[in-house]
Formats: sequence, C-alpha cells, structure tokens
Amino acid sequence: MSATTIVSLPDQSTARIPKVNFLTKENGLLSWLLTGDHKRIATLYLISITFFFFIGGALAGLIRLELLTPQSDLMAADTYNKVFTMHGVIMVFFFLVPSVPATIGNFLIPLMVGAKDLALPKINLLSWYLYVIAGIMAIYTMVAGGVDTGWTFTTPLSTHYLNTNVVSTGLAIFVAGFSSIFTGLNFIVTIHKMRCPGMTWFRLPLFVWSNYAASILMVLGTPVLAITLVLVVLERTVHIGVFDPALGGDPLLFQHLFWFYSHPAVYIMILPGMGVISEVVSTFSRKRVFGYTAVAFSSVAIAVFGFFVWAHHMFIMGISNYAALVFSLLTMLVAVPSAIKIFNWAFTLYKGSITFETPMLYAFGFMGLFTIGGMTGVFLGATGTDIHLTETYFIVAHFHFVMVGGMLMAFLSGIHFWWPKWTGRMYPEKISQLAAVVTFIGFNLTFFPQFILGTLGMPRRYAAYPPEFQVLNVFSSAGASVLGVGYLLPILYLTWSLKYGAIAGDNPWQATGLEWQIQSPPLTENFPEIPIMDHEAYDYEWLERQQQKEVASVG
Amino acid sequence: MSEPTGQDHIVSPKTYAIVAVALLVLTATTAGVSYIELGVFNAVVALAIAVIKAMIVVLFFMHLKYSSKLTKLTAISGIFIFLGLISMTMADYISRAWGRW
Amino acid sequence: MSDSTAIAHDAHHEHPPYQRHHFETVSQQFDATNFAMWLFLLTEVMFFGGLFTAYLILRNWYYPAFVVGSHQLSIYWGTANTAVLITSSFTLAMGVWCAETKRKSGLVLCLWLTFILGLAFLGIKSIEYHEKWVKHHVPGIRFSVENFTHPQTDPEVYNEYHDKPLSPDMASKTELYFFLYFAMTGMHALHMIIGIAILGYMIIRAKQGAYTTGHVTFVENFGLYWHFVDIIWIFLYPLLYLISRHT
Amino acid sequence: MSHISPVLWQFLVKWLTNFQLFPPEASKIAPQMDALYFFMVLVSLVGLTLVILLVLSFSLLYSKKRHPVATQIEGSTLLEATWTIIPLGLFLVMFVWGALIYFRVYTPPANAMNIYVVGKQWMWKVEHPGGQHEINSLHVPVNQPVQLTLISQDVFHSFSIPAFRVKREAIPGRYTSVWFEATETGTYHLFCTQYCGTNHSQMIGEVVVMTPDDYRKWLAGSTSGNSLAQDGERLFASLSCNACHNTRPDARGPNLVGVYGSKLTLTSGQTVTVDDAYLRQAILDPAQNITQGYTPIMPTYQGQISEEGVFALVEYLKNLHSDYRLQQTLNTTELLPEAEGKAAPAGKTNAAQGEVKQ
Repeated sequence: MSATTIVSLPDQSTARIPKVNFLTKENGLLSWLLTGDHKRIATLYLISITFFFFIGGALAGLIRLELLTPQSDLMAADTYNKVFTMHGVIMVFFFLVPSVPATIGNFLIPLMVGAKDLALPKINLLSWYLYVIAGIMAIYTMVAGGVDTGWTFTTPLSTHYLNTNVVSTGLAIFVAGFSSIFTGLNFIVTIHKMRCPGMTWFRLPLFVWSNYAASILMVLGTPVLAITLVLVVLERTVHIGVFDPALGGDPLLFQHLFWFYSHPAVYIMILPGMGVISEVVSTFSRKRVFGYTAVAFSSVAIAVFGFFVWAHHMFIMGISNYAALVFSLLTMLVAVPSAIKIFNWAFTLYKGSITFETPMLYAFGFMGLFTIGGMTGVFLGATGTDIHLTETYFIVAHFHFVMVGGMLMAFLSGIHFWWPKWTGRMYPEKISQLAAVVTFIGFNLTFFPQFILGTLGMPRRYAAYPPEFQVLNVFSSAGASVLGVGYLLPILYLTWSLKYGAIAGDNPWQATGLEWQIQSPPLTENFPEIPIMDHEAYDYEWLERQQQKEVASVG
Repeated sequence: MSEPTGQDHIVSPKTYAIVAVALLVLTATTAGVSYIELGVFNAVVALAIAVIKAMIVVLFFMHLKYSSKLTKLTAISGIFIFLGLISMTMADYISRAWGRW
Repeated sequence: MSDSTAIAHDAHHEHPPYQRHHFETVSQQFDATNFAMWLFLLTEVMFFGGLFTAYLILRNWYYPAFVVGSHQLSIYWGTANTAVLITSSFTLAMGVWCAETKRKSGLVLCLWLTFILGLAFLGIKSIEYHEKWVKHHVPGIRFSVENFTHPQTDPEVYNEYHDKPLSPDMASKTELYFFLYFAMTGMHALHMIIGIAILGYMIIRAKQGAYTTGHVTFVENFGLYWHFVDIIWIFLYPLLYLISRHT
Repeated sequence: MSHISPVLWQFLVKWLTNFQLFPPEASKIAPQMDALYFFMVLVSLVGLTLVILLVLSFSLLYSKKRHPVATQIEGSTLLEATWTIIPLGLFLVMFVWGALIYFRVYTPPANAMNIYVVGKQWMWKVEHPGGQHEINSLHVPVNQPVQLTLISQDVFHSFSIPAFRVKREAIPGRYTSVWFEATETGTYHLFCTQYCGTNHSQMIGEVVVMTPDDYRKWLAGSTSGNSLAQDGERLFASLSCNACHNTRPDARGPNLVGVYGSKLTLTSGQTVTVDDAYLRQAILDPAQNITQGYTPIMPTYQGQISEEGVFALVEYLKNLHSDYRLQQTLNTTELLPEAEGKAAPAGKTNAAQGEVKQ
C-alpha cells in the first residue's frame, strides 16, 4: 500500500469479477426492462439521466454561444427563449431531481440499510417507466417546436400569452413528478421498515439520512406541483381563470403553489449530494464524520424548514411585506444547517489520514463551491439586497453554484466513488483527477463572472444585452467550453473502464459501509445472508479488526 | 407464520357499526345546522363537524387508533404540512391589506 | 398498492406464497406496504391541498359569488351522497373484518355492497353534473351568468334563498366557483372511479379466495385508500354545499 | 501588433476601455444597499477563506504521508455550537439590515412626485402628471424623490434600474409602487427583469436624470398639451361618470371631491383608505367596492378603459379638491349631447393618446 493512496486492489493477475452478480444473473433486454432489482433500475436510471444531462448540456452550450456577443445573432430571441426553457426543464426535472436519489440512492440505499431490495420493487420500476414516458414527452415537446415559458411557467405568460407546447411540457413534468414521488416513497418505506438487525437510526450512513430528508420533500412537495400544473393545463385548454387576473384569478397564487414545490425541490437536489460528500470525506480521511448527529439532524432540519421558505422567490412580486419578513427570517434559519455541514466536513479532516483520489477532489470542489453558493443565497434571502440582485445573473450564478457546483460535483464524486462497486472495475485515476480539476476551473470561469454581471444588473433570460457586459460574458462562455471538456472526459474514460479498468475487488477504498463488505458488483439479492450490524457507521477500527481476522483465518 | 402479526388488532363489527351510525348522525346534524342562521359560526360548526368525522374515520375505519407510532406520526405530519401550505399562503393574502403595499 | 400475487420462483419454501422474496417476514411485508399506502395518502392530501388553498383564497376574495354559486348545489343530493359514501366506507370496513376473520362469502358480499354504493355515489354525482350542464353552469365550456345577474330566472333556487342579483363583474366570478367545484369534485370522482375499478378486480379475486387465507394486505390497503377518498368528501361536502347557505 | 488577430485586438481594447466591475451608485438608497452588500461580501470572503484554510491546512497536516493513522474523534459540542451560533447571528444581522432597506425601498416619502408606468409586451409606457408620455425612457429630476406607480397590461414585468438599486414587478391587475431619489445626473439602464415573452430582452430603455433646470425644459418641450389630470377629466366626462358622481343632492354615486386619501366605509363593513389601488379597484371592479349607503348600480369598466386611462382618472381624482372643476365637467358634458354614445370608444381614444408624442 503506497503512502499516498488507500486503494488496495486484489492481485490483477488472479483477480476475476465474480461470475454471478446482478449484471450477469439474467441476460436479454427483457430481463432488464422487467427487472425488480434496485441495482438494475439504478443502472437504467443512470443511462437515461446521462442522456438527458447531455441534451441539457448541449442546450447550455447554445446559450453560452449566443451570449458571446451582445446582439441576438446566433439565434432569434424566440429560439433563445426556447433553448433556455428546455435547458431549465431538462436539467431540473430530468437530471437534477432524479440525479443522486434515483441512481446512486437507488443503488445504495438497500445496500446501506442491509436489505435485499427496496420495499416496493415494482413501484421502483414503475417510477423509471414514468420517467421515461415523461422524458419522451419532453423530447416530443422539443421536436414539436419547443416551449418558451421559462422553467418557472410564470402565469399569465404561460397560460395566455404564448402559443408553444406548454401543455405537453406541463404534462411531462406532471408525469416526471410522479416518478419522483414513487422514488421518494420507496426510500422512506425502505429506510423505516427494511433495516437489517442492529441497524439503528444512528448507525445509518449519513447518505441514507440525507436521502431520507430529500424523500420527505419529494413525497410532500411534488403533489402540489402536480395539481398546479394541472390547473395551468386546464387554464390553457378550457380557460378557467384561477390564475388569470382578467377573470378574477390571482397569478400570485400560482407563484405560491409553484414555489411550494420548487423551493423544496432545491433541497431535493442538494441534500442527496450532501450525503455523498459525507461518505466520501469520511472514507478518504479514514475518520468518522465529525459530529455525526449534527450532520444527520441538519439534513432533517433542512427538510422541515425548507418547506416554509418558498415565498422568498416572490419578494418583489407583490406579496405582503410582512409575509416577506417572515419568509426572509425562515430563509436565514434554513441557511444555518448548511453552514453546520460545511464545518463538520472540514473538521472531519482534522487528525485524519487523508488521501486525494478523484472522489475526494470532487468533494473538495463541492465544499468550496457550495460555500459560495450558500453564502450568495443569503444575499438573496435578505429582503433588501434581494431587490437589487434578484432576476439578474446573480441569481443564475447562485443557483448554478449550488446545483452544478454543488450537486453535479457531488454526483460525479459519488459516481467515481461507487463505480468500482457498481461495475467491479476501477476508473483510471490520473485522467479522472485531471477531469476533476478541469471541471473545477471551468466551473469557476463560467459562473463566477456571472456574479459580477448580476451585480451590474444584467437581467437573466436576455438574448441580447448592452455591450458593456460583453467582456464578462466572453469569460463565461470560454469557461463553459472548459467545463464541457470536464464533463465529456468522465463519460469517455468511465465507458473505457467498463472493459479495461482494473478489477476492483470488494473494498478498494477500505471503506466501512455495508455495501463495501460484499462482492462487487453485488449479487442480485445483495447479501448472501442478511447482515447484522454490530458497530457504528464509519467505524474504521471495526474494519481493521475485521481485516486482521480475515488475514488470520486465511493464514 | 400463521397470522400476519402486523395486523395486531381486529376491530369488531360492533365498533364499525357504532362508528358508521355516529358518522351518519353527524352528517344529519351538520346538514340540519346549516339551516339555522349562526352567522360566521355556520362555517365554524360545519368544519368542526367535518374534522370530527374525518378523525373518526381515520381512527377507526383506517385503524389509526391501533396503528404504530410511525403511522400516527405520518398522518400528523401530513396535516402539519398541509396546514403550513394553507396558513402561510393565507398569511400573505391577509397581511397584504395591512399596509399600503 | 402491492399486488398480493406471489412470485413464482420463491426460493424460501418455508414462507407463505404471498411473501415477496426481499422481505424477511410477512409482518415486515405488511408493515412496509401499509406504511407505503399511508405515505401515498399523504401525497394525496397535498394534491388536494393545492385545490383547497385555491378555493379558500378565492372564496375570501369573491365571497358573494361563491355564496350564490353554492346555492346552486342541492343539499339533498349532497347529504345523500355523504350518507352513501359513509355507508360504503362501513361496508368496506366490514369487508376488511371478513377478510381478517377469513369469511369468504361475507367478504364478497361486502365488496359487492361497496361497489354498488360507489356506483350510486357516481350516479348521484352525475345527476348533479347534468343539472349544471342544463343550467349552463359548466365553466369554460357551457357557462352563463344569467342565473346570477337575474336570480328570478332560476325560480327554484330563488324561492329558497331569495338571492339579490349580482353585478355583472361579481357574477362572472361564479365561474371560478364552479370551476373549483368541478375540479375538486371531479378529482374526487376520478379517485372514486379508480377505486371502483380496483373493487371490481378485488371481487373477482375474493371469489377465488385470495384474501381469506390470512393475507389481507391488499384489502386493508385498499380500505385505507377508500376511506381516504371518503374523508376528502367529508370536507368537500361542508365547503361546497353547506357553509354558504347563509350570507 | 500586426500578428494579433483583429477580433482579439478588438476584444482587448474593449476590455480595457469598457470594463465594469460595479454599477454606478446614482440614488440615495444605492450606498445603503451597497453597504449591506459589501458587508455580505466580507462575511462570505471570511467564511470562504476559513473553509479553504481549514481544508488546505488539514489536507497538508494530516495527509496520509504525514499522518498515517487517523485519530478517531466523535465531534465536539462546543465547536459545533460555535459554528451554529456565529453564522446564525450573522444571518440575523443580515436579515434585520436587509429588512430595513427593503422597507425603505418600498415606503415612498410623502413629498415624492408620482409618475405612472404601464408595462406591456414589450415596452414601458411612462405617464407624467404633466401629460408627458414616454416609451422606454424615463426622465426624472435629480435630488427629488420620485414614486413610480406600476401596473402591467398583460404579464408580469419587472421595472429595474440597477444604478438606483431598485426593482419592482409590474403585476397585471394590481398597482405596485417603488420610489427612488436620484443623486447623479446621467443616463442609466432600465431593464425588464421578469421574463415576459419573446422580446423580453428588447424591453429595455434608459433613465435620464437631469438637473432641475434641464428637467423643466424637458417638461415644457415634451408636453402633449394636456396634463394627465386633464386627460382624466375628459375621460371622466366622456364615460359619463359625472352622471352619478356629482355634487347634486340626488346623486346616485358618492361625491368624489376630496375623496383621495379619505377613509371610506364599504357596504361590506370594511374601512378602506382611498389610494391609487383602491380607486383602480373601484373603477374596474365596482361591485366589491360600494360605499356604504349606495346601491351597487355602477357597471364595471373592465376592458373598457386602458391602464393609461385608469391612471389618468386616478390622477384626476387625486387632484379633485373642489367641486368647481366637477361642476365645470358637468357643464361641458351637457354641452355635448352625444357624449353618451361616445363613451365606449373614448377609452380607446385615450389609449391612442398614450402613444408617445415627442
């Protein structure tokens, strides 16, 4: 074992990937399409969300290309509007919301709690099919001429003033919403009812805690979005007027109902990412997460408070000023648990024994970028500065720091971290470290200038802008191309590693989670026999004793 | 495995019958009360009776009374979030009239 | 809702056939599916919650319009429907009891009764909907404010409530009332239709003896769903029919 | 420099001559808001530096090379309490500070001059009390509080002047307001920041801050002849409002002289202060706004008066302090026997007047 890495791989000349595992157990397309196995469904999800990520990414590339010059010259304004709308819809509903939960979470939660599968395998499969149906509807929307409401569907613009495919987009999101509800529901039931003997709540890995919190938000928030979209669709088709001021409705009511889901949705997107970071930071510093309980409860606190801050999206939209005060105060409160998490992760490193493999690099990136993203959220949560900064590129930069700098970094970190478990093979370390660094640099170059642009007052969703904003926009577009390379690299070398990667063995990272104590890739039923949890989470001393025992028995 | 043990308590038909009669009586009451002029209390009484009826249904027909703490907590958390949605949205609408904004 | 049919390749022969392979015990399976059903009902609460919020806010805004709008609803039909639904909940609860105590014919009878009562509810509802159609009270499709600007044109309701005529702008807001009426009762009726369809399936399965072998999860969970739909109606009934009788 | 490509050269020149990192501070509120902004930037920088320092120093000190065996630590309640309470305290400071500024931005002073703004796809129409109309530009005097009353004719728009640090959404069906006091003369950007459809990015304009002298000259040079109140007075007459709203003892509608700013009791028992928003509601949605003692006979004017027309009426009623003018209006109407017939198109005429005449 070298001094700079914890990776311990089996002897490559003799090592074999286990003949029987969840990938090889059954063959044929049908065995995948009708599977109940959470790991296979996770794999299906991984493929489909990657597909949508690259569609969304291509649209992002088009946006940055258009913004290279102040005039709207690459695209006409209405094309630009369709591009950023589809970018938002696809990235939010088809990538970010299902990203970590439906792929890594789906794969890991049964493994982490010591169960054979999620509680409701058929519902899990149904959730993927709903996602696919929704995805097809979204693609249909794009092919049929797109939609240009912005992903927020602001009424009465979306209901009365546009003649693009609002209805099909709304229904696509409606269906995708049910996919998300069923995933969340399945997680909650699994975490409550399927834990193995000895697996108490406070022995659960923090990844499970954060997915649990996100699932609560999915289950309780998404239905409100669903009914809101139904009302928007009805408003367009039979003109019922609940959101139409001309008929006596209130467009702000739409904002209330929409953000009641869509603010918690931000936490649906970031919480599972935070869970990944907890696992990764602990594993690569060989230490229990500093203040496990605080980190666990901060996830739940974010979920609970996260429900009652939605109107901070409407401070200048004409809600009552008193309501603005209350929502601003609650927003400040919900910022605190995130701060707690950041410092707890930092102190997990204290007196650890740290190595710097790719997942850890991404985790470091996450911590830096999420700190910026979180702090700028406070700028927007304070009512006063929100007046100046909202609806500008400042807000664009803020949520990209949280969503891309936070969630996407965490997603990539998690994919690299669990890749050996998922496929049985290692990814190539050097090039992936390079990709992590490229992503980090590209990201900052892309989105940091946008904070300055926002402070200068450049409004979001502009196809053309005053020429004095060009320099910063050029920086941003240049950064986007670097970022694009950073995202293309993993898909290339990860595909490569499927065939040529080193055999990983059961526990290449020497991690403590239950998932690492079984073969990689796991068996269809996960555990040969149901495990009994007899130690705390992240107990590296237990792991050491275990390994000594094995050595002794082999010797 | 003879009996599913999750199903600890079997509610007797007698209880169901009493509950059903109580619900029908409450329905008749609320319909009757609506014919009496009580001002704002018409709405209060009607909703109070609705809450009582819903609670009876949840507790006995849906067996919440005999269910685990977790199920009780689930039901309560649903009501909590629902009330959060209504009350905080209403709070905005009501307080809009307070100032000149 | 979990399907009670057993999977064919059950490796653990000591388990009853309806136990799925990934559960350790039948009790765990029952708990898990039961809990999942409760969670699903939570999402339903929030789904209807959006509509309730819209109703309460708009009712506060356009109180006179909502009052005369609700005068168009028949309290007799509403009360009758409430009674029908409560009775159906009772028969289904009895069905659960029959399943638990393994009384097959009793279960089939209870399911049939519930099925018929469910259809009765929809029948009454469709009578009410038809009346709305005839009186041009279907928003967006067939709507006229005639009855509200000139209440005498609707003598039946006028004789009971003696509503004052609404000004045209307020009268136009009755459309919002009727939209929410149709949205809420329609969404409720949709749940009823789904429930009745599942009931039909259950009757067939129950005749085959599927639920009287000690495995009652499906019946119990369907019961939760049916009672929940009942509860939604318990709130719709006062909100739509009762609370606006007096102005 | 011949080997540098012209595109790159142009870019470099632009960078050097046209590079901005911070918007101008041109209003009274701007420095106050910037103070909070920089406080937040400072806190963020300190926080970020702290996180980076911790991560870097721990990474160096406790890398596997230097520190091969980790020391297991459960956590520390004291430390955790520290990083719970300190951020909470800072956030609460930001909350209070932010709220103070928020209320300042949305509470216009009594001496503010009022300018009316209508947003529509995709332009801003500005109506000055003096009858000047502008499109996509706003002329204001320096050092004078200006209150904007905003409304949208169609979808949500947002009136944003970055140099003043103010922004307010223009909402369909409801007045909103915002105020500022410009402190520097010059021309500043005006943006619509709420996405409002295809040409959202064309809904921009300029705010011209002028010295009082220049402003007076501009007012004189761009007047359309009538003040906004006079437009309102005409509209009042042509819609025959004065048939009911007059000072006669048998009037069917309440007397509107001096009604602005007074308190009214409605038939619903509610007491309202008559402000711009109430007047608009009472004109467009009269059924809900009947003054106690009157019968609800007023028809709705929804769809018959443009938003500019409503502004004109509001401005007229605001300045209606003696019944002398009302009487005069009455006389004018009686001189025009076919005024009744002209009622409906009158609103449209007025809308046409709303077009700029500069």
